[in-house]
Amino acid sequence: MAIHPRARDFPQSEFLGPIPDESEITAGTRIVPGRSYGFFTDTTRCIGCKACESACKQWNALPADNMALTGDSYDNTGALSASTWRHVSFIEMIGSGDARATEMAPYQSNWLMMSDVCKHCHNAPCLEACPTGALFRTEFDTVVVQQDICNGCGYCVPACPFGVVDLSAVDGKAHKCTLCYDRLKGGLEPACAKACPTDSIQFGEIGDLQESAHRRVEELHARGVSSAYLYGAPGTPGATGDLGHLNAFFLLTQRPEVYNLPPAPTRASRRTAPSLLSGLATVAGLAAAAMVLLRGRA
Amino acid sequence: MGSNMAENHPIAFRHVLQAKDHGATIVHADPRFTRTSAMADIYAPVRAGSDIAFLGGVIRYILENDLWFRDYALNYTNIATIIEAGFKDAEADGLFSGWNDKTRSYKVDTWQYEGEEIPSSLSEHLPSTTPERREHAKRLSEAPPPSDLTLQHPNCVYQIMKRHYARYTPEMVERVTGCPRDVFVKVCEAWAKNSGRERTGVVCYAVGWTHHSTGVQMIRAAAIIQSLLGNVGRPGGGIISLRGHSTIQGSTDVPTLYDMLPSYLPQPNAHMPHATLADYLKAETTDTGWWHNLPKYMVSLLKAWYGEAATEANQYGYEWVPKIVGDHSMLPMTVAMRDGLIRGMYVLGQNPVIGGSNADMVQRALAKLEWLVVRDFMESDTASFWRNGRLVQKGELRSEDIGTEIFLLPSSLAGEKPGTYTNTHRLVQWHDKVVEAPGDSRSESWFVYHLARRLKAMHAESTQARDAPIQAITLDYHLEGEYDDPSADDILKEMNGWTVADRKQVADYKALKDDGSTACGVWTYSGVYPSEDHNASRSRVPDAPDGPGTHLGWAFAWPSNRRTLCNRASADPDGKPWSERKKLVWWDAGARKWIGRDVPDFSETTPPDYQPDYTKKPKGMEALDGRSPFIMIADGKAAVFAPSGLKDGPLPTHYEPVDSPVHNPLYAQQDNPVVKKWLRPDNRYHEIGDPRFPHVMTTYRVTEHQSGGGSTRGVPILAELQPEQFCEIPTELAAELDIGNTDWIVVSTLRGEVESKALVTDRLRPFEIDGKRVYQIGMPYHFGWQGFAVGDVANALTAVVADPNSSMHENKAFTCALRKGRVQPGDE
Amino acid sequence: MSYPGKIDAVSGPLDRSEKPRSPYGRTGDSAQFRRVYDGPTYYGRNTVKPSPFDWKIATYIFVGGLAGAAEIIATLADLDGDPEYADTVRQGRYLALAGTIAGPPLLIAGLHTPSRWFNMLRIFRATSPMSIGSWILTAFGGFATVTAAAHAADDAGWRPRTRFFRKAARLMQIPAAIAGAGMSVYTAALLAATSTPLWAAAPRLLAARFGAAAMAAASAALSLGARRRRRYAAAERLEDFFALATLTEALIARNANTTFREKGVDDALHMPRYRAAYGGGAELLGTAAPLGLYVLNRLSGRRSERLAWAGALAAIAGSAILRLTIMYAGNESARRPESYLAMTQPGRSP
Amino acid sequence: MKEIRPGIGKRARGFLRDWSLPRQLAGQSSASDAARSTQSEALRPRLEQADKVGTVICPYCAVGCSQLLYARGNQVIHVEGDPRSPVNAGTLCPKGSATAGWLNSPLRETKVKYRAPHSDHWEERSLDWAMDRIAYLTKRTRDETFVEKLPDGTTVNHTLGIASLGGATLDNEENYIIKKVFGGALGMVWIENQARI
Repeated sequence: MAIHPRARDFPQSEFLGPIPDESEITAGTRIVPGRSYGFFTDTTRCIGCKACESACKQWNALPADNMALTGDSYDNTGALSASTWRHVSFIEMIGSGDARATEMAPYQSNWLMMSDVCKHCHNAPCLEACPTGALFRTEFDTVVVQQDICNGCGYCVPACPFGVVDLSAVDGKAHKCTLCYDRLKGGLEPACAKACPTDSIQFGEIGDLQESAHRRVEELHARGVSSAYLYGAPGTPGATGDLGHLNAFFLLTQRPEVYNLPPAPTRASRRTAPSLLSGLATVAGLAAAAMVLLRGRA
Repeated sequence: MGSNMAENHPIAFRHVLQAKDHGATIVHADPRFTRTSAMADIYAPVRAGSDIAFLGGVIRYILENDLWFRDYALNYTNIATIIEAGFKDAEADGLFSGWNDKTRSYKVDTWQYEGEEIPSSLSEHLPSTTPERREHAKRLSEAPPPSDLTLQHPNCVYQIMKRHYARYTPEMVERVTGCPRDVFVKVCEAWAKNSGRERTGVVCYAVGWTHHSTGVQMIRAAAIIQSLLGNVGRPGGGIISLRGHSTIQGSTDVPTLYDMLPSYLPQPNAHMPHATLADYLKAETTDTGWWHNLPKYMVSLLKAWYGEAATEANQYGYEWVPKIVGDHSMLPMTVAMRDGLIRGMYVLGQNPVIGGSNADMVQRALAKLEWLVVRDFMESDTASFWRNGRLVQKGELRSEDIGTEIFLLPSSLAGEKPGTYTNTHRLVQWHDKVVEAPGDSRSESWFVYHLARRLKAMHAESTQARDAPIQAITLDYHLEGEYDDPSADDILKEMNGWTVADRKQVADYKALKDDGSTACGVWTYSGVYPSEDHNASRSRVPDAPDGPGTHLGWAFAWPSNRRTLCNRASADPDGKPWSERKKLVWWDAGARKWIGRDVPDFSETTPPDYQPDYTKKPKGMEALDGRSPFIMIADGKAAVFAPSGLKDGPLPTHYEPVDSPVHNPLYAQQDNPVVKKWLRPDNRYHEIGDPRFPHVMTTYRVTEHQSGGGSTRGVPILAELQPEQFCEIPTELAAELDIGNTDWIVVSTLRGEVESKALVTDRLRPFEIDGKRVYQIGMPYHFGWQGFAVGDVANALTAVVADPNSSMHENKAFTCALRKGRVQPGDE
Repeated sequence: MSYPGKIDAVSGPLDRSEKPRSPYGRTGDSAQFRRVYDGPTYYGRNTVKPSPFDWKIATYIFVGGLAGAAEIIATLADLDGDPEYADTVRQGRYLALAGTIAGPPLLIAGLHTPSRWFNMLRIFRATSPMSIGSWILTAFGGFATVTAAAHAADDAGWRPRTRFFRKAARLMQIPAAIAGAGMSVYTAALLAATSTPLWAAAPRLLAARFGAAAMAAASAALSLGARRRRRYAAAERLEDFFALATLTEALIARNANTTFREKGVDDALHMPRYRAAYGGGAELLGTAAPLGLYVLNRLSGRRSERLAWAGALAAIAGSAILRLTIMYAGNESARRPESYLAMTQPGRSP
Repeated sequence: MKEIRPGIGKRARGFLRDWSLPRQLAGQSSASDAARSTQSEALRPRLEQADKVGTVICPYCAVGCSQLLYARGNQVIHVEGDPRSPVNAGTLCPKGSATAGWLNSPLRETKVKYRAPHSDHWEERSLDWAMDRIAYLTKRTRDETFVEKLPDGTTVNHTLGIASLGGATLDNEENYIIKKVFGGALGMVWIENQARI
């Protein structure tokens, strides 16, 4: 693997601070406010090493929160939570008895692993639900909970169509992946994507990522992995129900439910107006009826 | 094969995936379907311990179908060489000629080249592993190896190999390994295809091969295949040993090992003709090949150690170097401790009560010590065995009965001390000191240095001969910082070597002399600190994307910053690259020297058509022709047939693990005939197919933890990723025993009993071995009682038993019993 | 929506019937019905997270709805002008006031960082029913308080100018009633605009139902108030309306149940505890019983005081139980991946 | 961490400073700009607080990934992949990613612990005392067990009474000095490390 030529500009062993615009070396992209950034998680490259989980917790100083064997394959994390912002799911599909798979598709097959994360939806239901403005869209087109604002109302939790946001029992605030907002501000690639040994998690400008993701799908199809498809890119499963595209999107080889992803999630806020209006209409109707029924004899 | 690379070396696997992107085929042969298997194009399930049967099958497939790379193998290996007429192959009995049933060892005369004696390339450079020699035999400096390039001679290596592996048919492979024959053949096809001028293939192995009583021969088998296919010394080729600890390669090169002095010089041995330095040099110096330089390295080492006290008159202090009297490796060390021979012990960043075989015996052994010094960053399982260890918890040991005086000294970690690691690719990489270690934490260098200073002071007045080496040993290092740390730069400089007269750093090992005028601690590392202010291990310049890709500016690879060993083989016999695509090093006819993208691994100016003039009795490199890339081997050729150096045969032969569920389907000989066993009441082995122990167990690591586990079990965010001990059990076996997922189970052997939760999985499968259904189960060995992620000690199940060549234990394949439930007090 | 290429259908290890220990579905579920979604799940783990809302928010929904609807009815009664409604107007306005006083503490107690409650007023987000609601509550609280205060001042005989306070109350009750309408339904929108299956499956019906239930409960409460003050004519008219509102609620509930079933989100409602609360509490006690009692009362010719009380109290209790059940069963539905995955099948999404 | 509850005045001022409504009315988007808080405005990666950054090599497996260690004062604030390394190009596995967690492990020992024979507890001792005691024990055991010649007269100059285990997790320089002093000076032959396990 070629190293970015700019790496040669830093031959020293000791530094005084981070390498400027390090993400250009690690992710091939210079981070500029005003542009859209996200993750492309290619499950076919995932080896389930959980470097993303570890790097995320280490960077974001998140505590360990589950010290027990689940028995669910190698997944001892279970789900995304207030203190787990990357979660690798493991799905064993090798079959049993004589049905054990013998065909090994190129790249990941028969034991699926996927690093799940906040999707940073284009129309983010959590953000739209947040009544305080704690959840907001940053200058990098990512969705972040501002910890100095959040009052723990918890409404973003059920709003999320992917079960990502969670309230912390420790500090009473909502937490989720920030796409390393602080790192982006310093020109650094998000911790998980930087750590990912096999580039299963790729960070970049969303347009570039979508383009390379489509190329990857075509390449996999050409190699015989006809089941590969994108989840969360425009016009694909996941990018449904007015959510727009997902800034963190995925390449999958099995139906979304296998990875615990909804095939056609929706933007929660699109139910606000119909609900409110039909409720008001009912009340108005009943009020009109009341005017009649309550008419006094005076 | 023999490696779960994606799990245990994820970043190395990064490069595998990149190769995949460029069209490589990934094959994973393993008893378990692992995270590596999930990424493979072909997954070949093999029963643990049956690898030689599998690899032997591959060799047969290559030879029978004539798929080997003829231009390469004929020139660069000893495939055409003729072996002594008396050589008898391992037929049905499974034993080669020279077997002595009484001593249970081989005499290797008949394995030699016809009429010639071949010294071993291993650290004991004697031709035989027994000190006997064939005085009548010629030496390689007197005549070229006898060979038949037509390969018709019945005793040429090619014919011997063909006969030897004839029985390793795909059907036999399936019978022994359990791997379906069609899958096996697919592997053979894929492997053989990646050979020739345009293509190469690489084998990655790890302790899945070394942890066997036949481990060395497993790796040999891979070496034979790679040599036949022309996959050694070429880009994208080779046999990659994926090692397990940060500087485990360094601790082999700079050995804290009993049988070697730095850089593969043999430790003087009381049972070898090593009485004096002259004897030692005579016995160990090979006439031909690079090892002819051995005296320069040995004398320079002694000068580095004993400084001015090392003089020609006192054999440069040679007799102060302790002689070994047998196997002093970790396994017999355990036994010797248990038997009270060893009284004091230093444990330096290791956790033997978790990582050591027969872990209960290790604990009992530690309890017999008079004193024990443990240096670690936390209270490791080893440091706390007397307090809350497995045996104390079980009530089999009581604190008050343990008379060991124990010290736990906190140690500093990477980033808190400067120094180098040598990683798996021989890359010597410097790490900076950035912060001061907390409290009383100190480096190992500090500990040893200050201990030595105290001992020197205590012995300063002594006139006893035995104390002379303590007085003589040099400790000329600058002290740095608040705590008087010996300078790591100074130590590395000593390892690099200098000229004694003016203390000038030597540029590389070619500058070393055998007359006491140079001092050098580690000859292979010479060049890492070639001048006073140039520390090559600290260079941090990668190649540009359009550069050669060998990254010679990144750290230092020993020897001579060479990235690919034996890279003369990357050029054809005439010195031209095999192909444009696989170009690395080549002969520049104009400049009359070897050049290329890597540092050439050959005599710089020896042309490809060079032939030794045997009338002059050439020595060293002059005795090797221009087509001998394997310069560390006496004849310069890859030894597909190993005439010397191995205790268990010149060709890899399948023997069953010591604990095996079946009789060896290939030979009458069941297990390795020269295997090292320590049969005693606390270290019993299982009978063949013992019905009490029907299952095959393998131990392993997972991504989330490191070895004995302290460094990960003590880190909360890693501990939670694999929080408890578990045992992987195939679904079919679980159903038979009514074991549900996460139920408690007990695994037992004659060594011990271990409980854990069950992880019922389809990724493990039943094998049909020689007509018998055999279940493979597995358990990681990381867990112990200290830290955040705790669990029972898998190594309580394993036995002290070892490979005869390397003294490596056999923890990857043994038999066991399995039942539902938990360990009851008073069991066993 | 389709997935290109070959996707393993529900087979092999995904099939629960063949592999009882399969990690892909929860076992031991006693549900007797056929699930709409029978495909793979991830070890039975939830796909979305349940809300952290509990009885405090559910009670607020009930109280807020009651207050809002009470304000509406009081306003209508006031506008009608029949002096028979004097007590009803006062009670309605005070009930609304009581609701605005009880509501915020319930809401603040429901926050997990209650010291920052004021951030609810930091921003206005039209996409967030909770933000909308915060402002509605603020507005309603303001108008209802002023209305009630003016009413109290008028009752106390404070008359700086000609019936100033009465006029002020009359004026302020209009925006208060409009906000009251918001109060009675926004909470349904708040639940509907989530990914919780039971809440999101029928957004329109949920709000209509909450609105009707609020109107029913408020009219029931005010009818009781009228009866206590022996305003029988007012009480009977309120009871007529209360019956209509309850009937409306019952019809909406029927539709909602059908939708729940069709969308496959009603697993939770089949759990014994929620079946009892929902069927027995919200439906039977909240709608069937009051309607039955009302009809009985009407058929009996002369309305029985006891039956009227019983019916009204049943409706109020049922209305509260409805909110609690929807709250908790909703949270439970979020824990059930089958419910959410059923709801998010292509073409089924709300 | 101790939470200090701000006073009402401070909270009110904070609310006004972060109040989005005016900004929203001025036309900023309620989803993004108007909602941005003071903290978000000032946010920077903590790597920028480092006053010393060094290149280190991952202490776990043998792949030799290069890392940058960021420290402020004597405190390790983070360790992450070195983007320059041809080995890992900035990436790290889960263990490597948690290197800072190892250095800062809550289980780290910083004082010498001593357990007397047959004792049931640790005692804290000074490093100097421990070193003196270890030197004494080393000398005593060596003196008691040193063999100069075997019965057959072969010079061996070794002791079988002391063993040393470990090295694969240490530095080359440390291994060198261990082998040199333990082997070359003390005559120990039981010197082993993880390379054989």
